[in-house]
Amino acid sequence: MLKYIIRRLFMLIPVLIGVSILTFSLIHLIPGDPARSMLGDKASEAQLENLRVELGLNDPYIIQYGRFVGNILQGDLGESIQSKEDITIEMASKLPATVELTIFAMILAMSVGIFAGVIAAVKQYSWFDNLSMTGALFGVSLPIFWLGLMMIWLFSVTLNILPPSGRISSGIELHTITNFYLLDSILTGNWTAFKDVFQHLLMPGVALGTIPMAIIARMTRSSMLEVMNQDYIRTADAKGLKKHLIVFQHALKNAFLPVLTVIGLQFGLLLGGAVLTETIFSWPGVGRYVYLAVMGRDYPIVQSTILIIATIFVLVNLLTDLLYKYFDPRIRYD
Amino acid sequence: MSLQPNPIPDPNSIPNEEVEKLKSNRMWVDSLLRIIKSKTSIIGLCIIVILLLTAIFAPLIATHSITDQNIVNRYQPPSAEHFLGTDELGRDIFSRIVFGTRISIQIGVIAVGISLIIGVTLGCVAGFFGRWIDLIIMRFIDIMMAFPSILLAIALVAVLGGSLTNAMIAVGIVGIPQFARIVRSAVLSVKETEYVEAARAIGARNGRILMQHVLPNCLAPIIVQTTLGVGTAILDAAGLSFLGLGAQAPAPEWGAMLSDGRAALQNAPWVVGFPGIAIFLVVLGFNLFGDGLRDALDPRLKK
Amino acid sequence: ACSDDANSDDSDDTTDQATEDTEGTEDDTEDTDSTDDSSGGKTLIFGRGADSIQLDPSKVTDGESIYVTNQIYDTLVRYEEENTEVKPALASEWETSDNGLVWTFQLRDDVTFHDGNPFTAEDVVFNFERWATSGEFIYYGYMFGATEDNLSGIIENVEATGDYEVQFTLTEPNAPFLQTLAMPPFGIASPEAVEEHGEDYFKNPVGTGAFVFDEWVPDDSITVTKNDDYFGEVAKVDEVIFRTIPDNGARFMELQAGSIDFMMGLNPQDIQTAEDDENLQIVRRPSMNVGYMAMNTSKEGPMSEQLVRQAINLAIDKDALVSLYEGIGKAAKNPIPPSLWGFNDDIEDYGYDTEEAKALLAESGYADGFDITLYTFANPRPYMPQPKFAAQAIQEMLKEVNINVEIVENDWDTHLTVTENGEHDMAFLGWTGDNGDPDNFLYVLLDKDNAKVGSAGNIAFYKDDEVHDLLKAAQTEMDQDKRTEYYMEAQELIHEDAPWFPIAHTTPPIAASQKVLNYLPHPTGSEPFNLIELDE
Amino acid sequence: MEETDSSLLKVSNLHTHFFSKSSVVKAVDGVTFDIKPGETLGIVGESGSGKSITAMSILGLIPSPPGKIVNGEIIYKGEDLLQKSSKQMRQIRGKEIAMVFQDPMTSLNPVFTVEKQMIETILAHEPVSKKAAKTRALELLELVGIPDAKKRLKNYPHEFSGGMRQRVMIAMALSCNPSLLIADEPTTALDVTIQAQILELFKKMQQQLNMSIIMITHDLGVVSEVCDRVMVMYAGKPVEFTETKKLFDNGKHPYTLGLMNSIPKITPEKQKLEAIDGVPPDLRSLPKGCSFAPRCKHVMESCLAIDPALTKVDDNHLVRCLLYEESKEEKVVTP
Amino acid sequence: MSTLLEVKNLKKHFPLKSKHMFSKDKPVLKAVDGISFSVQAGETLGLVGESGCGKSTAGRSILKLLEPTEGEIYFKGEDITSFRGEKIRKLRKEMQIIFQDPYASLNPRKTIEKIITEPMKIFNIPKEERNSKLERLLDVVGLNSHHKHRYPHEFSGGQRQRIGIARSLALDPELVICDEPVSALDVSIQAQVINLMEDLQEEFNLTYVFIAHDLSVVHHISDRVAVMYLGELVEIAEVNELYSSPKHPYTQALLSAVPETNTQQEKQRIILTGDLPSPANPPKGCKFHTRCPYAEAICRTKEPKLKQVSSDGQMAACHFVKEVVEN
Ligand SMILES: Nc1ncnc2c1ncn2[C@@H]1O[C@H](COP(=O)(O)OP(=O)(O)OP(=O)(O)O)[C@@H](O)[C@H]1O
Ligand SMILES: Nc1ncnc2c1ncn2[C@@H]1O[C@H](COP(=O)(O)OP(=O)(O)OP(=O)(O)O)[C@@H](O)[C@H]1O
Ligand SMILES: [Mg+2]
Ligand SMILES: [Mg+2]
Repeated sequence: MLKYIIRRLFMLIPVLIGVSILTFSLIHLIPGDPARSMLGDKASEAQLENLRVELGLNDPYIIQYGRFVGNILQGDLGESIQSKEDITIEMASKLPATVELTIFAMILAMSVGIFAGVIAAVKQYSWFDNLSMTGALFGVSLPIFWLGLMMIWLFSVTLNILPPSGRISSGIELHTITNFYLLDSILTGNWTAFKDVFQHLLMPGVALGTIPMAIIARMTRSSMLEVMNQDYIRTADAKGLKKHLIVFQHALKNAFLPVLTVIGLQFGLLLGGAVLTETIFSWPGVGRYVYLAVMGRDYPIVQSTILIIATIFVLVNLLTDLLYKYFDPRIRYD
Repeated sequence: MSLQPNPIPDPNSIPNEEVEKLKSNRMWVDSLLRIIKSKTSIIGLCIIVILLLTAIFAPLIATHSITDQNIVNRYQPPSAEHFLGTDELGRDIFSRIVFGTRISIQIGVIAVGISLIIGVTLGCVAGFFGRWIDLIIMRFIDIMMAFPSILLAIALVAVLGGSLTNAMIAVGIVGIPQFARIVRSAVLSVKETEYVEAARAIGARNGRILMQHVLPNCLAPIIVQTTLGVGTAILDAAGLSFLGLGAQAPAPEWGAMLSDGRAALQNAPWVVGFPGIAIFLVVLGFNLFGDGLRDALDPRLKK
Repeated sequence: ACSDDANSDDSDDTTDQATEDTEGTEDDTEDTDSTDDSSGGKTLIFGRGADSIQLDPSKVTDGESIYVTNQIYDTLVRYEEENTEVKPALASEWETSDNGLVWTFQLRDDVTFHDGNPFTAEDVVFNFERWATSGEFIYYGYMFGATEDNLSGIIENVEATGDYEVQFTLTEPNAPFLQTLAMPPFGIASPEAVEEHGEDYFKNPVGTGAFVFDEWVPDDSITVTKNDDYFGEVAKVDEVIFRTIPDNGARFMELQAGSIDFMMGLNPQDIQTAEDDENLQIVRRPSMNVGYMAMNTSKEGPMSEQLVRQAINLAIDKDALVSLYEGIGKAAKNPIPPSLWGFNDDIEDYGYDTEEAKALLAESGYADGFDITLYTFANPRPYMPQPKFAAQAIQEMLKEVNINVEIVENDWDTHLTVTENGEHDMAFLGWTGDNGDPDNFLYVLLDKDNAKVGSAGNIAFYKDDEVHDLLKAAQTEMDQDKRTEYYMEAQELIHEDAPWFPIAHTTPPIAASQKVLNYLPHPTGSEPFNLIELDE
Repeated sequence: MEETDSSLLKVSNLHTHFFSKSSVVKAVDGVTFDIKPGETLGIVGESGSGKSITAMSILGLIPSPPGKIVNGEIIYKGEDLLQKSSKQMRQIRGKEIAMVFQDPMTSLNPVFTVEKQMIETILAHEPVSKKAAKTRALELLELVGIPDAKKRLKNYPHEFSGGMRQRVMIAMALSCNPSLLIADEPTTALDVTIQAQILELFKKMQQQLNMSIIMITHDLGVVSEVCDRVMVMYAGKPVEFTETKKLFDNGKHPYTLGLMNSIPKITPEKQKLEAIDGVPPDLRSLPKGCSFAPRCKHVMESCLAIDPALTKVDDNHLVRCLLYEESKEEKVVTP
Repeated sequence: MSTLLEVKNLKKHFPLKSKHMFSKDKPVLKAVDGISFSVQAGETLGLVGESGCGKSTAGRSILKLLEPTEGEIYFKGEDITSFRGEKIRKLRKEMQIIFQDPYASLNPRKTIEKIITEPMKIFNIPKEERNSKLERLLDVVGLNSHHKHRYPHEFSGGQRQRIGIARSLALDPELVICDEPVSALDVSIQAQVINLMEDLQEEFNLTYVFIAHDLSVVHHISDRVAVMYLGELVEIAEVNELYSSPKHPYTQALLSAVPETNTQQEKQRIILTGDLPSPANPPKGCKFHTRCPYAEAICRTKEPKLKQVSSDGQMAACHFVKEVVEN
C-alpha cells in the first residue's frame, strides 16, 4: 500500500510539471504591464523599466520559468507586485479561509447529498424521490453567483439574519491557531466566535455547496439504484437480512465508490466556484485573491495561486483514488 | 392427433416492404418515443424550443428596443409597460432578456462546438489508436483537468482579453477534457466489442472501423454530453460575464445584466432577479433534456 | 463587469491631510459604553473597498493607503478641516524669502515619534533626503519635478538650521509649494524605524500622528490605536479598524447590520436607502474633482474637428447623465471644480440640443455620422461612480446624431496605459485635486506639455499654444489675482475648443452610523480620524 | 396432487405478472406444484420461461413495482407465505427457505469478506454469539469442501474461483439448516468439471441434511442427475410435471419431447437434430390458446383457441396439452 | 482431402502489467502455448476445453485478428504467419469467423442489409451482385428478405446468430472459425442453428474449426476433436475414437462430467478435484498434474509431448498414456 502511494505520488510529477508549464505560459500571455500596476499611473517610463529589470521580466521565458519553479520548490511563492507582500505569508491566511469554506461546503454537500440520494433510491418514484431529484436538478442548473446574491438579498437585506460578507465580525476576538476559524473557536472554547463564524460560513457554504450537493445526490441515487439491482443485494435479501442493513451496509458501501470519485472531482468545482462565491461574499480567501490578481495582473500571485489550487486538486483526486482502492478490496496494489 | 406440419405462419414474415422500410428508422424513433414519454425531458425540450423560438422571433416578442434608454425611468419595478421592470439605464429588462436568448444560444453552440470537435477528435484518436498516442493525449487531458474549470476559464479569458467571443472560446476549451474522456472511454469499450472484431475479420480498414462502427456507437454519450454541455457552457459563460470577463456592454447577456444590476440589489432586486431566473431556466431546460436523453439512449435501459 | 464593484472608490489621485491641533476641546469622554464587546474601549470601524498597498505614504499613490497613513503620520503643514487652506502642523510657523526660493520652518519641540524618539529638524532632513535620492518615491518626483537625472527636482537643498528649524532652498519659485507640503505623501517618518526595518518599513510604519499602527491582516483589516501622547487633539476613540469589504453592496449591508461604523464607496443606488434609514446618515465630501470625457484632438478624423467636439458636447444630455449619479454629482462645465478659486462661472455650458449638434456635424461634413471608440474603465472612481452606465448612456445618446460609439472597457491600469498612449477616440477619466491649486487641474490635464504620447496626463492631446502660455505664466506668477485672471481666460479658450466633454463634479458620499459624530470629510479625499466621536 | 398434507411446500395457481405502462408481462401464469420433505424437484425450461420468477415469488422477492403476485397460494408448512408480512418473510428467508443463485461471480458482495457475509446470515436468524457464528461459518465452509477454510474465511469473494464461490454460496444457504433450498441454475455459469463437483456436493448435502431442494435449470442432463421429480415450464406455465424417470422414458408434452430431441447426444451413431421451429413467444402478447401451439408439430385447430389445462394422464404425471385432454381423467387447474 | 489449414506450435502470450516500471521479468499470460494441428478441407475440427483455456485466442490467432507470439500458420500450404496489412485483408475473403455472442457481434446501428453486405462492399463487389447475394444469403440462413431493413435488436438470439453466419458467408470463405456459435442460445434454438450450420457446410463445402465447451455439441458436429487444457492440446482424435476411448485423463474426466439424460445406465464418474489453474501462473511439468488422479513425480517436472497413441491417428499428451489405456 505504501509502495503504491509512493508510486502514485511519483506519477504526479509529470502532471505537475505540465501544470506548472501551462500556468506559467498562460499567465505570461496576459497583456498589460505588471510594472505599471505596481508603480501606478504617475511613474515614468524609466522607473517602469528599472522595475522590469529588477523583476526579471525581460529575461527569456525559459529562464523565468526556471526561476519560477526553482523558487516554488524552495517554498518561495514570490512577492506580490502590487502589495510587495510575501505571497507565501498571504497564502497562510487565505488558503485556510478557502479550505475551510470548501470543506464546509463539501461536508454540507456530502451529508445532504448522500442522504437524499440514498433515500430517493430506496424509495424510488416516491414523493421524496421526486422532490429531492427535482431539487437536485434545480441545484445543478442554478448560477451560484445569482444564488449567492439572492441569498444576500433575502437573508441579509430583507430578513437581516445572516451577515452578508466576511469570515468573522469585526468586534469578535478570536485567537487564531490554525487559521481555520471554526476549528480555532472550538479549540479556544470561544463559543461566541463559533456562532459568529458559523453564521458567516452558512451562506457562502450553501452557495458553494449547492451544485456539488445536487450532483452527489444524483450520483448517489443512480449508483444506489444500480447497486440495488445487483445480484448480491438479491442474495442479501434472500438471506433475510434487515432492510436497513441491506441498504446502509451492503448497498451503500458499494454505491459509495463511484460517488467518491465524483466527490473528488467536485472539489475542483468547489475550488473554481470559490472564485465566484468569495467575490460575492467578500470571503478573504484564495479565490478572491486570484481573481483580484487577475484583474490587476499581479503575475506572481496568479501563477502561484493557480499552481497551488491545481496541486491541491490533483492531490485531492489522488486521495479519493487511494480511498477508492482502500474501500474496494477488488483492487490490488500491483 | 394431427401431425400436419406447422400451419401457423411466422408472424414476422408477413411481407410488407413498406412497413419494413418505415421500421428502419425505428432505432431513433424508439429513442425519441422514450424521450417524449418522459415528462421531465418534455419540459426540458419545451424550454429549449421556447428558447429557440424566442431567439428567432425576438424582435416580435420584445416590447421595447434593447438599447433605448430612459434614464429618468431607471429601476422601475415590473409593470404593465415594463413586464420585468427597467434597469439602471431605464432599459426594458424583458426585452433585453428576450434578446439575450440569442447570445445564450450563440454561447451554447460555439462553446460546445469547440469542446465537441476538439474533444471528440482527441478522445477518438486516443481511444482507438491507444499506445503512446493515447498516453500523450491523456496526459495532456490530465493536465487540463488539474485546473478547476472556472479557474482555467478565468485564466484563459485573462490571457485572451475579456469579450464574449473569448469567453466562449475559454468555456469551449475548458469543456474539452470532458468530451475527450467520455468519448475515449466509449471508444475503448466499443473497440472491444465483437462487432468491431467482426468488422476487422471482414477486412475493414481502421478508418472504416472508426467511422462506421466505433463512432456511431459512441454517439449516445456524445449527444448527452453535448446537451448537458450547452447548459454548463451557458452557466460558465454567464459566470465569466458576471466577473466582467465575458460579454461587454451594451450586449444583453444575462450574466452581465445580473452583474450590472448588483449595485441595486437592495432597491431594485428584480434587475438581478430576472436575468438570473432566465439563466436558471435555460440551463435547467438543457439539463432536463440531457437527462431525458441519457435515460432514453442508455443501452442498459434498452431491454 | 464585476471588478468595478469589487473595488470601491479608491481615489488614488487623492492625497492630503487635515489633521488638527490647537485649541483643546478636550472632552475626554472615554466611556466604556462602546458597542463592541472587545477591549471595552471605543472602536471605530471603517469599511472600504480595497486593502492598503503600503503603509509608507511616500511610496504610494492609492487612496486606500493614504486613509491609513493619514492617521499615523503628520506633515509639516496641513490643510484646514474643510478646505485646502494651509495651517501649522509639525511646523508651527514659516517664512519665505522675497524671491520665493528659500523657505524656513520653525518646528514644534514637543513632538515624539511613536517609537519614543523625539522629533527634530534632522528628522525632516532625513525624510527629504530619503525621497530625493531614489526614484521610488513617486509623489516626490511628481510634485517637485524630479527626473531620472535630477532626483531632487526643484528642491535644491534641505538643511537643519537649528534643532527645531529647517530650511528649504528651491531652484525656482513655486507658487503651490506650501500647499504641496501639506499632502499626506510627505508625512514625516521616524528615521530609526526606517533604518531598522529597511525593505519592510512599509509594514511597520512609525510616525507622529494621532494613531499608532497596531496590526495589519492583509486583505482583511488594519488596526491603529489611539496615540495618547499626540501633540494635537488626542483621538476620541481608542482604536480604528480599517476593514476591507470589496463589494460596495455588501459593505453597505454590513453598515446596515451595524458591524461597521462608516464607509466609503457607496453605490449611488444605496444613498436613498441610507437616508431613509434612521440609524444611518450620509455625509458628503466637499467636491474637488472632475469627471470628464476626453476627445483625442490629435487623432486624424472627426475628433480633430472643433465643430464635431462641440457637436458632441451638444448631443449629450448632461442632466440625464448626471442623474445616474443619484444626487452625488453636479454637472460640470469647466475642467476645475467650482469650489476652487479661479473657477470661471461666466462660461455658459453648451446645453442639450441635438438639432444644433446635427447642424454642426453637417457643417463639418459628418452629416451621416461616423464610428468612434469610447474607452472606459471597469472600476468605479470617486468622480465617476458608474463609468459603465455612463458610457452606455452616452453611446445611446450619440446614436441620435448618427455617431456610432463602440465601448472599450479595460480595467483601471490598462485604461491608463492605453489612454496615455492615445489609442482612444474618446475616453473617460477624472481627477481629484491634490493640493487645491487650479494648476493642479489645468496644467496637468490640458497643457500641451502633458500631451506626450506614452505618459500623457492630457489625454485629449489638446495642444493649444495660447492656453499653454497662460498656464505657464500662472505657474510662475506668485500673485493670486493675476493667476486667477490667467485661469479664467484659459477656461474660456478651453470651452470654445471643447477638447473635453466635462461631466460632473461629485461630492462622494460617506455613509455612517448615526453614532458617528463630528466627522468632517476633506475635499482631498482623506482626513485624520482623531476628531471623530462615537456616540452611545 | 393428493398427498397435500405431506408436502413441505405447495404452490398452487401462482400468477406473477410484471406491469408496465403499456403492457403486462405474464412471467408466471398459473404454476402449480408441490414438494415433499427430502425431495429434489427440478424446474426446467428455456430462458424466460418463468423459472426464476417462480422461485422469487416463493421467497417474496419479486421487485414491486413493477412485479406483483396477482393470484395463487404458496403454502409452506401449512401457512400461506403470501399472507405473511415482509417482516415475517425476512425471518423465513435464509432460515426456512434458502436460495443459491445462478451467477456465483456476482451473487456475493464484493466489498465484504466471506466471513462477514456468512456470519451475518447466522446472526440474523439465530440467537448466537458472534464467536459461535464464526465457528459455524468455519464448519460450513469445511462441509462444502473448501480447503484451508480457516484462512479462506478472511478472503474477499474476488479471491475465490467460480466453483469455490458457488460452494461459499451453498455454505451460506445452509447456514441455518433450511428445510428448503432453492437453487436457481447453480451450475450454469460453471465449467463441466466444476459443475460435476457442485452437483456432487448437492447430492451429498441432501443426503446429510435431509432437506428439500428445488433445482432450477435449463439442462435436462442436470435434471436427470439430481432430481426426483420435474416440472417443465414453457412461457410461464407448467407444461408437464412428473417423476424424472417417467419424463425421460415417457415424456408426453410435444415441447418436452422437442426439447429432448434437440439435444445432441453422445452416441456413436449421429442423427440429425430435431429442432423446435420458431422462437419462444413474447410474454407480453401471448397467443390465444396454447402458448406452444405456434411451434408445435402436432398443432390442431383447437389448439389456437383453447388453452389446455394441466391434466393428469397417469399416476404423478400431469400434462398441459389438448392431445391428452381427450383422454382426460381429471382437470387439476383451470387457469 | 487436402490440408487446408496447418498450425504449428502456435503461441499467443499476453503481456501482463509488470510489478513495477523497471522490473526485468515481464510477466506474460500464456493463453495459447504451443499448439499444433491441421484441418482438412471440408472437415470440421472441434476444439473443446474449459473456460479460459485459450480456445478463442487460438481461433483469433489463426485468423490473425491477434498477432501470434510464435509458431507458424499455413493456409492452403502458404505460410501466412508473417502476413501484414493488405495481405491479411485478402485472406479475410477465405477465412471467416462466427462469434459466440449474438448480441455483441452485430453493430446495433446498422441494418441487417448493411451488416451482411459490408464485407462485399469492402472487397468492391458491384452493387447488383451484392444485392442478389444478400437475398440468397438471407434465404439460406432462413431469414425473410423483408427483414433486411431492420436493426439487430429487433431479432431474437437465434435469428441474430443466423445474421452473423450470413455475414461470414458473404465472401464465400473456405474456412470458418466458429467461436462457440451456439453457447449463448437456448437448447431449442441451438438445435436450429446447428442444423443450419451442417446444411451450409454441405452446400458451400465449408471447413469448420468449431470451438465449443459443450461436449455433446462438439460430438454432434465434428469429424475430429481437439481437447485443450491451459493453452495446450492434450488430445486430438477422430470424434468417435475420442468419445469412446479417451486416452488423456483430462479428456476422460471431461467426458464423464457431462450430465446425461440417459437415465438407464449409471456411469462411472471421475470428479476432478480443485479448480483450473490460472494461465498466468500455470503449473510446472504437465499442466494437468494438479488435478490429475494419476499424477506421479514425473508429471510435476516433465512436460509430456503430444504423441500418437493409436494407429488411427489419435494423439495425446500424457506420460502414462499406455497405462491409462490399460486402466
Ligand atoms: N422486473 C421485471 N420486469 C418485467 N419483466 C420481468 C422482470 N423480471 C423478469 N421479467 C420477465 O419475466 C419472464 C420470466 O423471467 P425468469 O427470470 O423467471 O426466466 P427464467 O426462466 O429464470 O430464465 P433464465 O433461464 O434466463 O434465467 C422473462 O420474460 C422476463 O423478461
Ligand atoms: N486481450 C487479452 N489480454 C490478456 N489476456 C487475455 C486476452 N484475451 C484473452 N486473455 C486470457 O487468455 C486466456 C484464454 O482466453 P480465451 O478467451 O482464449 O479462452 P476461451 O477458451 O475462449 O474461454 P471461454 O470459454 O471463456 O471463451 C484467458 O485466461 C483470458 O483471460
Ligand atoms: Mg433465471
Ligand atoms: Mg472464448
